[in-house]
Amino acid sequence: MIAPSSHGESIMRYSAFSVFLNALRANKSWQPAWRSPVPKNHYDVIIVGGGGHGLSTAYYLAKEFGITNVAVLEKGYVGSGNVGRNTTIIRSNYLLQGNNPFYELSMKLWEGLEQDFNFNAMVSQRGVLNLYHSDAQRDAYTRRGNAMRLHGVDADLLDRNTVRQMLPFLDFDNARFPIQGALMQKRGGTVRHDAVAWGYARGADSRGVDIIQNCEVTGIRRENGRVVGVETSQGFIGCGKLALAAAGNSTVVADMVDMKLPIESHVLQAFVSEGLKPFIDNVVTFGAGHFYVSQSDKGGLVFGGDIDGYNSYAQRGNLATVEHVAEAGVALIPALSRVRVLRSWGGVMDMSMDGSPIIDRTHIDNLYLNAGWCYGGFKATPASGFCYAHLIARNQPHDTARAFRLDRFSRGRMIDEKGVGSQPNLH
Amino acid sequence: MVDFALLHRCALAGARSGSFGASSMTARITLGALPEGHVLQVLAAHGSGGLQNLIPQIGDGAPHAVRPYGPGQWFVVGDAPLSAADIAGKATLLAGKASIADQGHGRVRIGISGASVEAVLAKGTAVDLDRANFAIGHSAMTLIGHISALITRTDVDSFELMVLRGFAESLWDELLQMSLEFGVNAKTAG
Amino acid sequence: MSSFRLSRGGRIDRAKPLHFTFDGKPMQGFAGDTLASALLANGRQLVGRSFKYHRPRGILTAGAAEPNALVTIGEGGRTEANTRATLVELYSGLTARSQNRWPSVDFDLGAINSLLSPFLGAGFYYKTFMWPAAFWETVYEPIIRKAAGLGRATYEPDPDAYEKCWAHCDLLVIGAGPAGLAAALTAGRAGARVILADEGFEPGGSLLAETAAIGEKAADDVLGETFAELASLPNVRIFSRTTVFGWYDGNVFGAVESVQKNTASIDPNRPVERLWRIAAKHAILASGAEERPLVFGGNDIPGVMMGGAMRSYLNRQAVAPGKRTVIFTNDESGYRTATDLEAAGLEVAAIVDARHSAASSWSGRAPVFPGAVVQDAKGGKALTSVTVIKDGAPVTIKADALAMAGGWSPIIHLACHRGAKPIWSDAKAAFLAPETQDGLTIAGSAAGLGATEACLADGAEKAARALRALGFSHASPAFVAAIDTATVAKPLWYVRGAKGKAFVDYQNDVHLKDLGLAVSEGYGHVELAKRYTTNGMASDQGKLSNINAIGILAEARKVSPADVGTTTFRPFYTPLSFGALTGASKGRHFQPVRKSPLHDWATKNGAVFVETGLWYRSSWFPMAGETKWRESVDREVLNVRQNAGICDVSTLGKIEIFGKDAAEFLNRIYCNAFLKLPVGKARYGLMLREDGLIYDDGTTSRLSENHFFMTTTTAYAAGVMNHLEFCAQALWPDLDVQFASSTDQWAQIAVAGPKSRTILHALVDDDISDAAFPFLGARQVSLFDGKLTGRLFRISFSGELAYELAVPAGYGEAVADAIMAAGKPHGICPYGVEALGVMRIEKGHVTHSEINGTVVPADLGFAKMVSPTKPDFIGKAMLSREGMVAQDRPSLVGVKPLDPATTFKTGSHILSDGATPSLENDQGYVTSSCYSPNLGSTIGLALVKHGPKRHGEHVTVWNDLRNEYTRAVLCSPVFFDPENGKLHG
Amino acid sequence: MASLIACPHCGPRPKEEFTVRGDAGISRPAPDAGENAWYVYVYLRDNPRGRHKEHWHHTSGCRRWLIVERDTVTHAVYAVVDAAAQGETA
Repeated sequence: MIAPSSHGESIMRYSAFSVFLNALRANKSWQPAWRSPVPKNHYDVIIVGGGGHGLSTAYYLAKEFGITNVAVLEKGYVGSGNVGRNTTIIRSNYLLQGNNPFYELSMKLWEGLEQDFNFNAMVSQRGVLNLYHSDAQRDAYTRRGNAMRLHGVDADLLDRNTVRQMLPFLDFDNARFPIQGALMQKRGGTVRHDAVAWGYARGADSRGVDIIQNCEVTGIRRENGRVVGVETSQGFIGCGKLALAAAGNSTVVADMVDMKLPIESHVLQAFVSEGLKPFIDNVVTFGAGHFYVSQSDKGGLVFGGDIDGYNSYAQRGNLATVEHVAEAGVALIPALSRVRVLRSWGGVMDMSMDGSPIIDRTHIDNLYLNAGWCYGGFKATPASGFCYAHLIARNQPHDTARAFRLDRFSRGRMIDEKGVGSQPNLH
Repeated sequence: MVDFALLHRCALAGARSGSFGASSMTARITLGALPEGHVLQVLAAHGSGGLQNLIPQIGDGAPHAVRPYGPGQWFVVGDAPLSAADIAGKATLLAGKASIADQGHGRVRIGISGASVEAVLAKGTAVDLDRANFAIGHSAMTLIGHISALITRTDVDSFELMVLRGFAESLWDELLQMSLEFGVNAKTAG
Repeated sequence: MSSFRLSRGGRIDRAKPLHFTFDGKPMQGFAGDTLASALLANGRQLVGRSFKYHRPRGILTAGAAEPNALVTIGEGGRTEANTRATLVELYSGLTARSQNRWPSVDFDLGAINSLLSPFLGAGFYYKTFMWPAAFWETVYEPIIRKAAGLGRATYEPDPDAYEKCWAHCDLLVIGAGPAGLAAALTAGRAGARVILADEGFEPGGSLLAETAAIGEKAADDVLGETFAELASLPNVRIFSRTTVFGWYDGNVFGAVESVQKNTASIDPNRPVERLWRIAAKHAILASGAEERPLVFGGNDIPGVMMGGAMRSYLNRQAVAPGKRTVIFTNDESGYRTATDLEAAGLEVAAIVDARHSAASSWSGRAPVFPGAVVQDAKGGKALTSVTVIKDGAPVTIKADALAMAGGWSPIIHLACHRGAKPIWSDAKAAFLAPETQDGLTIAGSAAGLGATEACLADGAEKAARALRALGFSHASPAFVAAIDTATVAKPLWYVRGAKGKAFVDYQNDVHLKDLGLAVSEGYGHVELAKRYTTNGMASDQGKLSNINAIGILAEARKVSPADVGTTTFRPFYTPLSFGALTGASKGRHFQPVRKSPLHDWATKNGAVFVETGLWYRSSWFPMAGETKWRESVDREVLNVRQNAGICDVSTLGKIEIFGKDAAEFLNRIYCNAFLKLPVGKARYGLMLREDGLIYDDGTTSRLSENHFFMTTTTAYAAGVMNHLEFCAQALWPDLDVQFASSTDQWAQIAVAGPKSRTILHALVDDDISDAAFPFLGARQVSLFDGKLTGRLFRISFSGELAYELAVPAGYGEAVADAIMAAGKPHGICPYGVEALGVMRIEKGHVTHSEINGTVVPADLGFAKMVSPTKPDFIGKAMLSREGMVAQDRPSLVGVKPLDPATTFKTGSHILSDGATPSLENDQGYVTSSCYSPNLGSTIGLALVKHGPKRHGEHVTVWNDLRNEYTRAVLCSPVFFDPENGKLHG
Repeated sequence: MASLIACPHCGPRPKEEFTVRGDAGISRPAPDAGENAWYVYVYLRDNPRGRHKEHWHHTSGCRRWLIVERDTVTHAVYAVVDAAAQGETA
């Protein structure tokens, strides 16, 4: 039951049996899922950002590369950024060569994640359907589905009748833009988002990583062109390597070393309805408006739409966008009309200039950058951490993240799935 | 030369006419397709200065014929159709100072009136139509629901909406829907 | 007591009985009842089951915070799950059903979960269900998901209408309780435009249940007089049944009005709900305060109720909460409840006052136990007794009702929607919001006041202050100043030593120990505790539970509630229907329809339409006997190439460009040259983005020296117009150039085919011989002996001798008819966008299938169009980047099957002959494809690495999605008439 | 911001009437400014927390491009001016 950990403390391995035993002890023996250490003076690696990507990076640094003298600095609480405020969808239905293998690596990691870090994040491969409503959309999905299959990723093109059999309550008969079919990835689905942060935090902590909450980085100290540490709300902390993983605020942190990024921060709203008995089994995206939906294990319909469209760090959005999303929702599923929306919130997205992320070294030798996730960051969490850890440990990009370079814009090697160019609010 | 009758098809020829909605008489709305006469979009040339006095000269002199909708931009409207030659003549009047784009077929005017007209239009536009804020003769280009339109107050309880021809039927339908609670008499030109 | 309805009193109309059903059982209430009060009056306390443990639950509150009494109301498409019985205005014909129970709310098998509760503590699921891995999705999760949710939504479409409105005011007053009424009256008298919004069906808030006098007057009289005056003021609008749910930027408030939620006979002319966006110069938030539950064992047993709710049911609806009530209080409120109960002739068994200095002013009959607590409530589906710890010893008191009065929390949600953080006040023992923010002031008990007089004064004073700031210099308070005499409860976050489960979040079944577990496992941060235990995440969003959870976390962490802080208040204040947010934009009205001026002409000619954005375009024109679309399209294509055809291209974007710098402007907008385009000529133009990639294409004609006419693609018409305006206004404001969109002004008709000129001769007065009007001619023409003026362009998308004729839209149909008549002897036919597509693929002409935002001109064979000499144009600078000139960029080629009997589809990928399918081996993809009746085979355009160098290469066209693998050859993208002989016809 | 923008030509209008383009604090380099200047213009952004200027187009109104200066944290709007007339205030 008790697994030794690298730093002499012990953590309880979670299992049905442990739940049973603890229940018999009136649940009084549970230990903290991770420690709350006082920061050391110096770490081999400091990761800025205790969200999904920062924590998974720390986890894989320790687990895959044996680098355990690592601190994750989080200005709020663990998982207080976008990992705790997204719509929990995972998928690897990407089109372009730079993206597709990376997101598939992520999907493979999701598939073994819970046993790997001994935390049930409720990875649920319920199937993701992207509906199409025109020949042009069908053709675009044909191209995408075939690109997926070229990489061995599952993809199916469903016709209208098949979709209708699966989801008879979508509007097939009275729609402004009738559904013609769907591209489906069966292995796509949802994950309990907070649990991802907690699972990685617990896994990293048990391998010796210090997770330091309420520790805001306020400056980056440099000597001789190298980073030597960070000024924080808990004092100066030295480091051998500094790794940024603060999506949403990447440009703010990069500004500390006068680095401009091809990124804007935009607010993306998300929503949840009141809890309902099982209503919709898959993740479904509307192809004729901005709307996507899935149902959580608690019964809430979790849904969202497009970004609000203006730069914002406010984690809250606009009523017009709320209405826009609801209109699209009812256009897709007329029965939603009487369902009540419980809550809306906003996340701050690192919107990059081509809609794809950056995992790269920077002009400063020991400063690393993980940024620009747009609204695709959650599904990327495992692969992002895995590849970023590789980059930090080996100083070489991981093969599957080779395209996510910072210089791709100046070189004219953009990875633009939507083809809309350097206007972030269109990605 | 083939036989040709210059038949004009009204943009709202296929729109619904008749009485709809509540039976109320006091708050009732009247919706009507206005004559597809002339609509001239006038655009001031760069640096041509104030043209406020010049623009009315190309109009027909009717009240509210000139409708500014932005800096150096006006619509000049009237019930009588103008030929290409008529418009060319007016363009001469503005030569060097402003250009005219003929929108007589591209924009359609709808009249809407009744005691509840402000309440109906508030379902579509965010412009504050209170009379203190939006006096008779005032115009504004705005969204009505999902459709752009130029809205002009022509009387205490009367407005004119000018909309792109392709959206005219959709806007008509929306106005009908918005008026149902007060009752509406709708009459297309055809 | 067979009925719990008192024989007199209340604000119900006993002359208006209303009949409804609960779980199929007929019941009766009166006008003025809520569903909750009517259920209570009928003796129905047990109305629902909790989420996790399926505990029997009764009605706890009388308002929006209700966590327990959630029912499903309505039938068919009007079914509404999770409806708070406390907010439903009763009407005849209402049907309500309990939820989350099987087989019935009285006997629910799900209650077995309660026995397993030691194993189902907070976060138990994160620790288990992981082995074997495959079992999660096949076994565990289906069970968990089946248990999900409370109510069941319908799959039927909603038959009712919704709408949205804008409203504007100087002062929005949120809440029509004492502070709100006083604020509205103050503003109304000052002549301001006022909107007073209240969620109830009767304005008045706490005054509706107030039995104490206000000064010299009865509360009811104050309410009546104030309301009458407000109603008489034309500048005051009173929105009852209207919940303000969110405060947004620009001082816009979202509100939802229940228009027809109180009737079974819906008038189809009116919406059932109306969404308001209220643009207010200032707002007074007078949303009141929420009473806090007390956390002790069995505090969820039906019969346990908030004290204020009890008062509300008693005084508003004349409903008794029970026969024998125990009051558990730690402030004065409990005594007011006791007073009202005794005044109604009901027995109060005891007043258990957690404070040691119990109220000395109590003059009622009930005994007071100072310094005592209720440790446990007992009973199963109904309360039977309570265990009180009095002087350190347990005492059992029989009771069927228990009032909880744990103090008051100001309702500050809206004030915190735009980023303000609640601030803990030790003095008020509550979280308060900043009293004034830009555009919003909090008044009354929402600002932490207690006494009614003080709330009236506060609302009036704050409204007067706000109005003076808005320029209403004479605004003065409508009520006199008053000191707040109310005392503040000393927080009692939980009762120690409870035997039963002590619930904090009722609906989600989060109890005291769950929060303790969260702290000991490191989830003690208020946000982590919420996420780990689900406290505050239920449909009431923690309105009752959050404050106690914060107190409990604070004690467990040994810090102040100020250090714990709150979770973020976010919209919506109460849940909001999709219907209200959607308004009328649903079904076929989801988006407006845009119709071509030739729509009816196309209909008349039998067109099948296809949606292109908001437009409907004619797709093909089936003739009698044609059963498959391909038959029609093949015929149309062949006929155009042999004779002539007519096609509606009115949906193309059309822009008039004026100004003496128009030519210079176009020269900067397009990558190819436009400065010297002669008058009377059209030119194909390629428009790049600043990053060098192609944005859109189209032809632009010079009609006179300073007047150009641009066409864009249908899809990019709006975007191009915005782009032109951006360049003219923001980049080059010194250029003299103006734009007018004339898309809707012109009906534009393509006439294509070898006989097109002959046909047009019959219409056009001018000389259109090849010499007089050569390829790319563009000019105004006279038609029908001068009856009409149009614009004629000799341009061709089909590769045939072709023209586009633009005529004023209203004459489009007449002209199209005339062309058909003139063309009839020459075999003209109408053709749609499908045939158009076939002919452009045959000619290798690109559309947005190829211009997909990732191609530069050279990729499409347009390298020569990029002017090497122009000093500047949009996109020039970035075109020379390494990746933009790389040799292996996917470039345009044609592709056709080796065996004409085989076929392929758009979206297929291209693999080199014999290559293993993999992303690494991916050579490109088919961007467009069709069956070419002229070539007798499928043909396609493709973007392929090194494309133009690979003509003649055999490849596999790989469409694994359809198990279609076609051997094909890459070739020139021009399949038909490569010498353009027909074009110049 | 964003719920209502006070167009200097039309008055306060809802966000739905506008199209947002993005950063207005950057100016288009000279054609021969060099690759790096163009890279900076097309791709790099200040993206400040706080005061920020953005291009908004009053698409469903006067069709003018505006420069909206506002705060990206509080969403307070400081000024709205016509893009062709920078320096004038709303």
